[in-house]
Amino acid sequence: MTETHQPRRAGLRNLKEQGVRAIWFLAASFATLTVFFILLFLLNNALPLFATVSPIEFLTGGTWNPTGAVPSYGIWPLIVGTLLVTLGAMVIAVPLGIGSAVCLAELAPPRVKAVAKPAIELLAGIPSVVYGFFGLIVLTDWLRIAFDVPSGESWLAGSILLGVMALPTIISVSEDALRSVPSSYREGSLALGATRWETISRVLVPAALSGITAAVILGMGRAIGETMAVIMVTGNAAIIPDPITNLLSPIRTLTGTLGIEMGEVAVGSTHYHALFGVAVVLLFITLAVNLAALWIMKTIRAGEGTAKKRRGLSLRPVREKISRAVALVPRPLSRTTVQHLAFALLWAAVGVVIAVLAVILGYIIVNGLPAISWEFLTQPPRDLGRAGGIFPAIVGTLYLVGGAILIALPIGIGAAVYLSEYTRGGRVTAAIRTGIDLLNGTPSIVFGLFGFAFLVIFLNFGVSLIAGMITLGLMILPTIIRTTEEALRNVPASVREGSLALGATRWQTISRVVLPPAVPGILTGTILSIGRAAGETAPILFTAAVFSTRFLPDSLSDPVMALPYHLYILATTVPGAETQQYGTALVLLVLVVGIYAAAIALRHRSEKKIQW
Amino acid sequence: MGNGDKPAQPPETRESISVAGSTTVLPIAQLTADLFMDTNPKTEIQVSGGGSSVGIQAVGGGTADIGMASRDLKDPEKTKFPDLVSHVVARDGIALIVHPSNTVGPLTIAEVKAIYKGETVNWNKVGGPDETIVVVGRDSASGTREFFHDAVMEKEDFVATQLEKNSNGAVQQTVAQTPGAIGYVGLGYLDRSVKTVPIEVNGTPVEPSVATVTGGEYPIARSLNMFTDGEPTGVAQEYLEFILSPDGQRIVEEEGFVPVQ
Amino acid sequence: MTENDAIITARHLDLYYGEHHALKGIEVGFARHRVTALIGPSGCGKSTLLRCLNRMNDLVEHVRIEGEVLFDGTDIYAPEVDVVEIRKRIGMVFQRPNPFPRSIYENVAYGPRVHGMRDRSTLDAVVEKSLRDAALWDEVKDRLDAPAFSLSGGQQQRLCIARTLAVEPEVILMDEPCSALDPIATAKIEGLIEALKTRYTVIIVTHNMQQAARVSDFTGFMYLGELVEFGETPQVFEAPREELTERYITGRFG
Amino acid sequence: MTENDAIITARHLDLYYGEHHALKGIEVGFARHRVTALIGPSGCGKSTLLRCLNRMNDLVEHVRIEGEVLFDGTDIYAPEVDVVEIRKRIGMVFQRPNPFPRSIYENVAYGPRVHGMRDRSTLDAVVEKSLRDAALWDEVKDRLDAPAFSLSGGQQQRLCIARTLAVEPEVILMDEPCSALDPIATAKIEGLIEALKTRYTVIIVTHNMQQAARVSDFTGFMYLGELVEFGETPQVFEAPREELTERYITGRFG
Ligand SMILES: Nc1ncnc2c1ncn2[C@@H]1O[C@H](COP(=O)(O)OP(=O)(O)OP(=O)(O)O)[C@@H](O)[C@H]1O
Ligand SMILES: Nc1ncnc2c1ncn2[C@@H]1O[C@H](COP(=O)(O)OP(=O)(O)OP(=O)(O)O)[C@@H](O)[C@H]1O
Ligand SMILES: [Mg+2]
Ligand SMILES: [Mg+2]
Ligand SMILES: O=P([O-])([O-])[O-]
Repeated sequence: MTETHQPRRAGLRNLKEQGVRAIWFLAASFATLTVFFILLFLLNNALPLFATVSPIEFLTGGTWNPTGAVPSYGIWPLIVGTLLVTLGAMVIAVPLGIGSAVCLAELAPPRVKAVAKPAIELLAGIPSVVYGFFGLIVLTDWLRIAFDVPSGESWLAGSILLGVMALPTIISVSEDALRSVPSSYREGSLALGATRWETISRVLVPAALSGITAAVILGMGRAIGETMAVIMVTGNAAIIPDPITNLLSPIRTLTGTLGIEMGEVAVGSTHYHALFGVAVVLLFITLAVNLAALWIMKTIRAGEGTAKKRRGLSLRPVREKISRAVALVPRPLSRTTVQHLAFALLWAAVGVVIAVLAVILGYIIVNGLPAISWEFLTQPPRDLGRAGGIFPAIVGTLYLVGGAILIALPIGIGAAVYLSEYTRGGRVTAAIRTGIDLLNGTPSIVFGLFGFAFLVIFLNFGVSLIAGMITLGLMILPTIIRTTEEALRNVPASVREGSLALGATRWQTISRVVLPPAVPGILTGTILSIGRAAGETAPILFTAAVFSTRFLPDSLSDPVMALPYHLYILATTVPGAETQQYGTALVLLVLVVGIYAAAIALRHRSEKKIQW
Repeated sequence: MGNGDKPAQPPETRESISVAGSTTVLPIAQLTADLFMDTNPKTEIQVSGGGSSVGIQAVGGGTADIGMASRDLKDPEKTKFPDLVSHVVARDGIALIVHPSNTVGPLTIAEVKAIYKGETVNWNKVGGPDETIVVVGRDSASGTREFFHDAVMEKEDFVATQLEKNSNGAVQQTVAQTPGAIGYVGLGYLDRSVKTVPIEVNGTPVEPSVATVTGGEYPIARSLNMFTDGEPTGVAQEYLEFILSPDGQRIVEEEGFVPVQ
Repeated sequence: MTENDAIITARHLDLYYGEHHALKGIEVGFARHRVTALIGPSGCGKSTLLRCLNRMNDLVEHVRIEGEVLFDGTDIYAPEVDVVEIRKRIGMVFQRPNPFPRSIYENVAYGPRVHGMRDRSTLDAVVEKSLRDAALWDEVKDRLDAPAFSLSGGQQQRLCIARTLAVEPEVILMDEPCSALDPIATAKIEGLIEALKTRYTVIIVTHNMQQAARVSDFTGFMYLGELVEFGETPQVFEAPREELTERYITGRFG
Repeated sequence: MTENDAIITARHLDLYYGEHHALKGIEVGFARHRVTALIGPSGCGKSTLLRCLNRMNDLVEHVRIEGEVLFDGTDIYAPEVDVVEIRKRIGMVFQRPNPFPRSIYENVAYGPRVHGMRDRSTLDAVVEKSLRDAALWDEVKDRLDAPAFSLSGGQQQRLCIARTLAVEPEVILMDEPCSALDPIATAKIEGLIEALKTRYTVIIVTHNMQQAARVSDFTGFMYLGELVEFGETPQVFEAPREELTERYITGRFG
């Protein structure tokens, strides 16, 4: 046998392999660099504030009144407001969310589940302005009458709305966690003569606890970072509720403050810098939540027993407590009665969630349909949007989203490929991963602010399509990375080994046998991102959106109309455009929900098609 | 956006200018721009909101041709952009509004101030029904609020519990659905969903209206500005001239603002 | 064997997974305090039959069952039957060890707890006894609080057996309990089965004919959903009545 | 056997997974055009040794390898060696069939394509020949475009063998290729191994001692990371030199 080594070919091949790897590494690092860059940029813009106000005063001051005769820049009430609204949202969303997830994963017959799960996930597709709009007009009024208070704009209104907005995340992620508990646990428990409820409460939920925690924290991230809906329903009074438990007190959040004031503040003034200070604090709070989440999940996983070593600090007592709480069994009741009660509650949770969805959708559809006409869909607006149509806004939204995807998709897929195929550990990878997690938790208003300060002002792009695309692109990047990674991870290792064992290179393996079956998963992620980008207002508020144009943009430096922004302006600035408001809300809803429905259908199909 | 993509443009390039800034001035700018473009089909005027500061920043930084503001330049802005030229395009009366069911009569400026300071907390103290007052105002960056802060509050602080809204429309919406609410908005936002409160000046109630502002009787009014970087030229100049022409000022009046010519 | 000796009897048992007719007219009695092995090629319905006996197939969608399964004379598919009770009395051990993600102690205590045992010292006693009966006590007595996953595969499988013993079932169903184990662990489990049969009825599914021959008193050979042959183990292996059985046993099949 | 007959030779081979010393001073030569079986209890390092031979262990984290593996006289762990080339020449078949989620044809054509074969008719010929050699051609020739997952487990495993043959390796490593299969499919694969050894060197890991005895020319018995005994199969099974081997083979182990 002759020596078949061909050093030159092998050398070239290795060079190519190294090159490909380097590109993906760069893509993966991008996310982390972006986070640090955003943080530094915001910090840098916030620093001049401290010439006037000391950091302590800024953080602990009780009054936010930057335009008073004696301006004061205390954000303590805003911090408290943010935390209270989030807390309230979690009190509403966690029991409903976990209950629904358990019900969907364990109780719902397949047919019910096939309808209910996508329906609930559609809640995630409703743009936040639409929620805000609904909250402003329906929810606050209902609260005012129901509780007989002067105004319904309150902490409670904000929490209800944010709770509903966090539900889809919590339900969807918890349900996945429950579904991925091996069915052997379920069988093992039932075979011992445990009832279904005992199996759920004592085995399945505890086994899924780390996933459920992740779900709750992701939901919490969404609540903390939400801007537009909060602005519209919390009243925005920068006060700490008195007493602190006064749910009906108005309240103001950090995000709300940014959303309201950023556009109006004189660039370079102390107030301007103070708002960057607010953004930094907001970012740090979300970072803290995210890091805490990561830590908690790690600890729970470590405690699950698969890990080799026990940690000094264990969450075990907490877990035991939780599982005991879940299994709150008043002894006198028989096991079957307990099960009936528990199941009734679980079903009720799903019922409430579906009812909320139905009410919101129904309200907008009923009021929006009269506005829909051929003209409305194909003409530019006239008379401030009180007549004419919203065609440029539809097209503008599609442009923005298209651009964002073009920017985020290659980077996102590259990063995911790097993370899932080229690395398994190490510090750099951990840093990259944390960066992506943090980017994922960054509130959209912070992206908006960054886009405004960096792209629009610093790089002097102006309010333009390109600034909006980049801002939205950054915002959806983590979603694309995560779903792609997930899709890649679902490709069994045996397939990779099979290819490598045939003498394929790593990149050949990735491009020929790993990526193709992951395409449906990647598409799902992309579509979800499109839905998210299409429905977001905060990031384009200061970067890309124009109130009205007759023509479509003909270069990337033109600003565009966009549906969520149009709705926001119609709802808050143009009197006498109610019909068009609802019409725009309906079109936006149909667009986003349509995109989500496509994603859900796609996932369903691919789940059926590819079975390993 | 390289300079090499010129050939891709259609031969009859539209001349385009952009206008950005205060949402208060936006309706005037948008509606006059619509009419202007109808008569000058080769021009395009893009109007965007963002707020007074965005407008000033945009025109000063060169990303917009005209900046709109419902306030005057502030000191940092004056130093940063010394070349900005102001054009007053309209005047705006600021009306106090309450829920249509509210029976309160005319208020003096002092009474309004007391309400906004939080000293008066029930409508029955000022001749209205026995109902808690819900104070609705604008956000701390708003030009309208700043003006109100000077003209009515005499620079004293607002009550901390006031609900803050970031647009005239949002104030109007909230007042329209809250029986105990009081708010302030530009004249353009008055409609049947809310009720105006006349201001008592020297013992006589004055309704906020174009006539009373023009006549100088209504006390709470301000000017609305458009800024250019240096003296305007080209389309910007034509457009500003159009706003100040009788046609333009008719629109100003139709939208509920007070013409300046 | 007369029906009286049988603790579980299947009569005209048919099972369909949707359209697929997976069990065809099964007639069989499983002898009390004996070990019965079910053998047959992959997909012949061994697991399906086993899972019918404690109604584990209830969990499967689109499954339709006809006929009767009598347990001590009562049809376990009758409407008024408490399935939870049935599963308590007829325990099951699965192909892959499936301990819960908890401590060794908690795994064994799970069943008794679920059935209402609260007292710590009683629980301790039950856990010890079950682990002893499963021949695992000596290996784990010093680390009852260690996670169950820290055990080796064979130990985990014995833990699962201990867990089943702790609820004091009358019958233990085992679905290829050794297929994930190495020969040494397998030998341990086989010894254990031998020991268990004085007090329990054991029904075991296996791919491994040597294993069936070693551990069982009765053997059933299944093929394409039918129970082709059933009899005492020596007879089935040494003098099968059916040609199919013989061909399968001698490996001349297919 | 002298070293000259050996196509692959391991010298002082030690392997560590982190702290865990999984292979201890392995010295062995695998004979060209013969079937060598590796047996031993679970966790003794059979798979690890096998995966050392085509550097599949490179994919595992924290793995450290000392010593040499000579393939035709070159150390495959030498820095200048092209690992892709090594894997092409030393193919591998895994425990569970792992076809790619593509058509039958594409699965077999994958290797040749990756190695630069473009011409359709040449590919067709290679695919047919490989499927014939894997004794699968007749069963699939009419549905080469069907997805590989539509095949039964045993067919899938033969497809994986065909896929390996298509890149014309010199050595085929098989890690418990039959453990997921029923006896009938197992018999087919065993026949195939017999046929392959005229042209290929086969090294097979198995749990099943009967299988090792049936298919192999040489047998290695491993225990706790050491190669305890290595020799011609009849000798190892009938007259083992080591007591440990004898106890394992006769099942009196542990
Ligand atoms: N949940 C199910 N849905 C549909 N068909 C099923 C299901 N479970 C099993 N089957 C089918 O029923 C038949 C009998 O399956 P079963 O699992 O009982 O076989 P088995 O003898 O246990 O096989 P093995 O030895 O592989 O475990 C097979 O054809 C199988 O494909
Ligand atoms: N990736 C890994 N990381 C750490 N330890 C490993 C890894 N793979 C195997 N081991 C350990 O190395 C030892 C040998 O494993 P190996 O898989 O080679 O055994 P085996 O003989 O093939 O066993 P089996 O018959 O169960 O397949 C075992 O103790 C195993 O736990
Ligand atoms: Mg089975
Ligand atoms: Mg192995
Ligand atoms: O005119 P403002 O919107 O800034 O109040």
